[in-house]
Amino acid sequence: MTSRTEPLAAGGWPPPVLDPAGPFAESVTTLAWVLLLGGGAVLVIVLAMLGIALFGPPRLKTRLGGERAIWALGFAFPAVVLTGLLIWGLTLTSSLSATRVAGDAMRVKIIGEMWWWRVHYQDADGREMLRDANELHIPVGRPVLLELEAADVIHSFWVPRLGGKMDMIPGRTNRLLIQADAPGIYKGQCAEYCGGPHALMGFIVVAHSPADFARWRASRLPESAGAGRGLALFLSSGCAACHTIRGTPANGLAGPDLTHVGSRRTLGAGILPNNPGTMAGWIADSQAIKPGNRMPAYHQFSGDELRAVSDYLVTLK
Amino acid sequence: MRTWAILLGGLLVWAGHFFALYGIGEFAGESAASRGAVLLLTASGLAADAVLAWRLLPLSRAGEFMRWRARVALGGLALSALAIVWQALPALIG
Amino acid sequence: MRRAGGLIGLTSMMLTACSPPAIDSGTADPDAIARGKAAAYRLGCGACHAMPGIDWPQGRVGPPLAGFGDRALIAGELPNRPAPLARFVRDAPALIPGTTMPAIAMSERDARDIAAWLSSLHDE
Amino acid sequence: MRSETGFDPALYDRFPTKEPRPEGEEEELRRIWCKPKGWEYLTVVNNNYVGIYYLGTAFLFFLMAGVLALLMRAQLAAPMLEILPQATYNQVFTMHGTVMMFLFAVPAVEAAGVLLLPQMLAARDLPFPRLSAYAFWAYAVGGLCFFASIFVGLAPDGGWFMYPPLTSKAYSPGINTDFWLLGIGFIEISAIAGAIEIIVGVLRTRAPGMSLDKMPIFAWAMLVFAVMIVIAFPSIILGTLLLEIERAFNWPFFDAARGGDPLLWQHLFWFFGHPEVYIIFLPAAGMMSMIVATVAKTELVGYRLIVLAMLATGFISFGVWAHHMFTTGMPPMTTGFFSAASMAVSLPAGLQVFSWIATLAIGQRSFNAPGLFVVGSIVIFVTGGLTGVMVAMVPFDWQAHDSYFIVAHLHYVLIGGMVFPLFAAFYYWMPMVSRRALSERLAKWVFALMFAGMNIAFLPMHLAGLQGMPRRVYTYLPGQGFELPNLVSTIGAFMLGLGVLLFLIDLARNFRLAPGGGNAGNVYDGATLEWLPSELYSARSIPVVRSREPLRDDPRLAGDVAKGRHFLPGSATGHRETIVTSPLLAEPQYLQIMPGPSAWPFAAAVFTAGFFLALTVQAYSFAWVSAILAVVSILRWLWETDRPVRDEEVDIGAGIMVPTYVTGPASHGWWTMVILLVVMAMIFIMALFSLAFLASNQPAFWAPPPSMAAGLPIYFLYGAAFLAALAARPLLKRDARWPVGLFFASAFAAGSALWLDWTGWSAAGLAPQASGQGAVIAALQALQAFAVGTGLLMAAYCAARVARGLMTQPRSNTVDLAMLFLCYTAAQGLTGALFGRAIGMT
Repeated sequence: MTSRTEPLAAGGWPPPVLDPAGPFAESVTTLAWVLLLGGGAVLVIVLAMLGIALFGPPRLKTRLGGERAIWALGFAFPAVVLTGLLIWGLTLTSSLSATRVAGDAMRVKIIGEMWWWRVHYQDADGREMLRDANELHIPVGRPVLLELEAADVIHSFWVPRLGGKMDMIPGRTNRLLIQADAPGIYKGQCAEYCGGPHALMGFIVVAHSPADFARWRASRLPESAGAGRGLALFLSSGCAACHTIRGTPANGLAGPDLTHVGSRRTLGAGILPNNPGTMAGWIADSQAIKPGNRMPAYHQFSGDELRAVSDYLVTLK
Repeated sequence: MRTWAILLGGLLVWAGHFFALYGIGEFAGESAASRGAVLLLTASGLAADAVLAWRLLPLSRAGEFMRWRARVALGGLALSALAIVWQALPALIG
Repeated sequence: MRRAGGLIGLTSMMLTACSPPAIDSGTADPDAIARGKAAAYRLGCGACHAMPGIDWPQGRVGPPLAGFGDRALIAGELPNRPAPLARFVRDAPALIPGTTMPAIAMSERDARDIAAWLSSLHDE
Repeated sequence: MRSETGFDPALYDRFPTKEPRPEGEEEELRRIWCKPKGWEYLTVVNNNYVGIYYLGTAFLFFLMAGVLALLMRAQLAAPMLEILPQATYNQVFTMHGTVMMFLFAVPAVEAAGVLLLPQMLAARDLPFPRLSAYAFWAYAVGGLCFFASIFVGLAPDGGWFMYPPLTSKAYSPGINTDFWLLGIGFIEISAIAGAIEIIVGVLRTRAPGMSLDKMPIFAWAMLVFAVMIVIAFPSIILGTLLLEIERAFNWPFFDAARGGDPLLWQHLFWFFGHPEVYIIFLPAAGMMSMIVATVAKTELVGYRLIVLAMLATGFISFGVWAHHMFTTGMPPMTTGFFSAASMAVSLPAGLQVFSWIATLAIGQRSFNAPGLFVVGSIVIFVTGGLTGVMVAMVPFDWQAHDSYFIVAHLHYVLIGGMVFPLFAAFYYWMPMVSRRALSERLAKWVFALMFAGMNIAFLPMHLAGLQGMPRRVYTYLPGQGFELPNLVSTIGAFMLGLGVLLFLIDLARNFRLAPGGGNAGNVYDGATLEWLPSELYSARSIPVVRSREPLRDDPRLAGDVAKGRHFLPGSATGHRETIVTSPLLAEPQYLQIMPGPSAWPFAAAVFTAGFFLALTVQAYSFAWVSAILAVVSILRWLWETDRPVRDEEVDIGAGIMVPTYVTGPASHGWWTMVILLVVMAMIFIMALFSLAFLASNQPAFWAPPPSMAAGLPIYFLYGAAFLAALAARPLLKRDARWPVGLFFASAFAAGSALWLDWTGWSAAGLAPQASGQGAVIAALQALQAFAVGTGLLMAAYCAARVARGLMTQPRSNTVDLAMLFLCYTAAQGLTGALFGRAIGMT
């Protein structure tokens, strides 16, 4: 199992788009390399032509300075290259298109919200099995069909190492296939500007080996609501108006489901590590961390109460 | 008007082809029938380009301006034919 | 477990309280300081504390930590020395019951590194 | 084709004339085209002034949007900085994009057209000088007020693309979004006004003999540019109208929960938005083609191919809009069509680039200021074009879309394709409008800083995009590897800014306004007509054009022109005037008498801007007063035009006689009305598309429309409206009084048809707030109501002119134009009534 804090220290090298972790991203990466290197080569050719036009020997200059050269270099050459690229691009588009793939893919519905993500795992018939937020768990080596929707404005789902992005548009369900071939944590980010703290709307995908995934699934089925002072404070302070903790009276729907919040790796939609300290900081003043998010700062807790609530929440595994 | 029709002939054929294809994609969706329609439209677009080119070809016929007009038009027909073929590819490959 | 850790912490604090400063921040291992800063960032201490050299987050729940090495006391109660500091950052409630700062799971080495880093923070 | 209009080209051989010119002729020209004094600078309409104002204002917006860019780069220099708070940053990036695209790029090239075209075509002025003045003032007043919104925190913050639902009332309740929607409103009006002016100017006011194949390439570029505006802008006009109506009156065009669709906006926006890029690029490419030939001291290689490339770009750029929507879940075949068209549009660009390279190859190498910017532009633009091909590949776009890779791509395209050419143009044409040229020595520094800064700023953004950095983010978290590329980008951006600052210093030191007379002259040895010696009336006489580069091919031409040995050496009628020529071969057809300075275009512009701004801040009574005053000002300005003329035929030089007044399809007024109707038709067509789009995407919300048969009285009334308007024209020819009543009859018939249509829909249970279908149907009716209302106003205007005896001519252009408009109104209404019933018919 990878370290729980890894997603916040990814480092950015190699660039995730060029460092695929699954077959869907990988075929695009191949294309990206060809395009980047081929584009670079064409740029060099054009610059060489420009150089010849300016500094070259008169013989070459004359050959460059006529309509025949313009047709050859400006039309025929790109026409040949682009025909090849277009055929490749169309073939790839078709093979990656989630509208045509069904099979044994695992199905998850993800709903974009300002500025976090609802995650609803579904069984093969599309029935909802369990709810989570801001974190997607998948088994390695198996395609996952994401059904992407939006609750408010347009968002866009993007995990560069697992596949391209797909918009989440109110009134529509878009489909995207992702797959990870190695266990690990893959960082994602909302790619469509959605107002306010759009910049801080991240999330993570956690890929497990099949056995680990089964274990994770099993751990999710019993609802470990816990009890005690933390829960009492949670219920009496208005948290329950927006958040659900199944097995307790807390059933608010505006914010993320917290039934298993303690097991999440991040807080605030993929931006903070999750531990009692960051949980307390988030509850007391999330606006200092993610300005503009929909959760108000809870200044009314005493230190002791704040600790009780955050200690309680991180036990919700 | 005639001059503009000649100058823009190929490009007008392109435009007709493209927007017909978009209309099929947007309003009829993907099916064997719409793929067939795309290919049919492509064949007629290419035929139209060929006819237009055929009518322009004796270049030396007339004065300076008309020769210029015909040569621009022929370039437009070449571009149009290539773009039309490209636009048919999604129906073959997609 | 937690209570036991707290007791050990208290005992060691009493022991060190009488002796001269064990480690002066100036002599602390620069690697430890760097590791401490990274650990503090990795653990998200910024969710509550503004920390020098860490752009984000800059939480406003707890006190800012700039110049921490110059302060006499930790949380106004404990002598500001690396050893008790290391214990405090790991399990604050055990040392100061009723504090807002929760216990945070981290390795002992992380705790020592963070303490070293905090002790190295001086006002300009 | 020997002759287009029956004009005998052998008559051209009479020029240059040999006889001495009469005394005082030049003085009279100078008196007619005199310099403004004091407050008259607000009422000038001469392109030499309006063009400079226009270009200066556009450049001011470039500087202000550039400052916004530097603020953003400062904020992004390191992770999680708070130089610009989140809300401010979101306004700043929205304004940067909006101002650069709408207030800088389009107006700047349009301004260049206004400034350069009359000189290049050797016309005295553009055909509608007052329209140019109106377009400029509406833009300047409205644009500056719009920009000011950022200083009070009311600037729009939904991105320059303004996607609903983020910009709908629910998620953007403030007036910030309204500032955008209405602020863009008058810029659209201004752009369309300018485009109409440019189309008619290029096609009808060229110097005699300047057939299409001898036209300067810049004029070709501006022609294609203006036609593209006429086709593309209606889409955004309709889009902004619908979104503003949704916000103000809750009609759910874009609300998926009520049968609207957010994607409809994206189609409407990008159908404008992508051609927009080429709208900006083509005029700049036209400048490049002009400059590159002069710099290389040779003729332009591949003139014909460049004309072809521009025409092709004009077409194919309308087939690429959905490549901004590859990630919206369109089916693969449809994305394939757009991918193919996106590839196709790169071919004309290739032709142009290699034409420039070919020209440089056969010419002489010279790295003067325009030469440097030309070469720099080619390098940058090619780079942007190559990344453009990459993102045209659908699977790659799924990764690159909305990431910093796109930010890099679009800045390479726009800076290489527009900003650098514009700077080349500044250096190149400055001697035409200033008494001193700009400094060549400083230019090297300006270029070096701008070129290096540009690349340092934008090259690393490709990497940031591949690292996963999304666009439009006010900050980013540390530890993702974004720090270094962003810091480098910020440094580059400030270098670029420094280069522009240096340019400003040079401008302040050397720019001395000299419209007409006393300019620095033909510094770079240009071969086209704008380098003729010129005054406020442009060239003294209008030369016969026999080649593409007349000044190079006929070294004596400049002298002959200055001595008045060509067409129209003085004023034939004692008014401002220019020769109207035929569209293909530019044979002289008639003499157009032009309106002079007037305060009314200025007043109309101020009230137009006032109307939109008052609507934005919800000062409704002030808005309506402004609207009425704007209409009154426009009518007042028109009232002075279309007057009977003293001389029916005049000598325009060498004994060639032309009429001074022409009606019907040959007149420039007729052309203008037809173009305006194309604009209206495009708006209406986009509305019809909206209806079909919603029907196809939201069928669950579709109510059965009223039956086709029930619409029979409507069709009949519209038919009657059409015929009444059509009949008025020949009848007015016989009796200049009562048939004007037919215009009223036409408008009333159309109005009754509209009322019947609307009652039919209401009876079918359709309400505008209830569903997307109801909203679009109501919007179609509103568009039709606007046309009917305008038609009624035109009828009343004609009646007023009849009453005042201003239609003494057997036929009058005013009558023609009213006839055209009312016929169009009837046709539009009929189309709408049929289409609305056909969509969703069971």
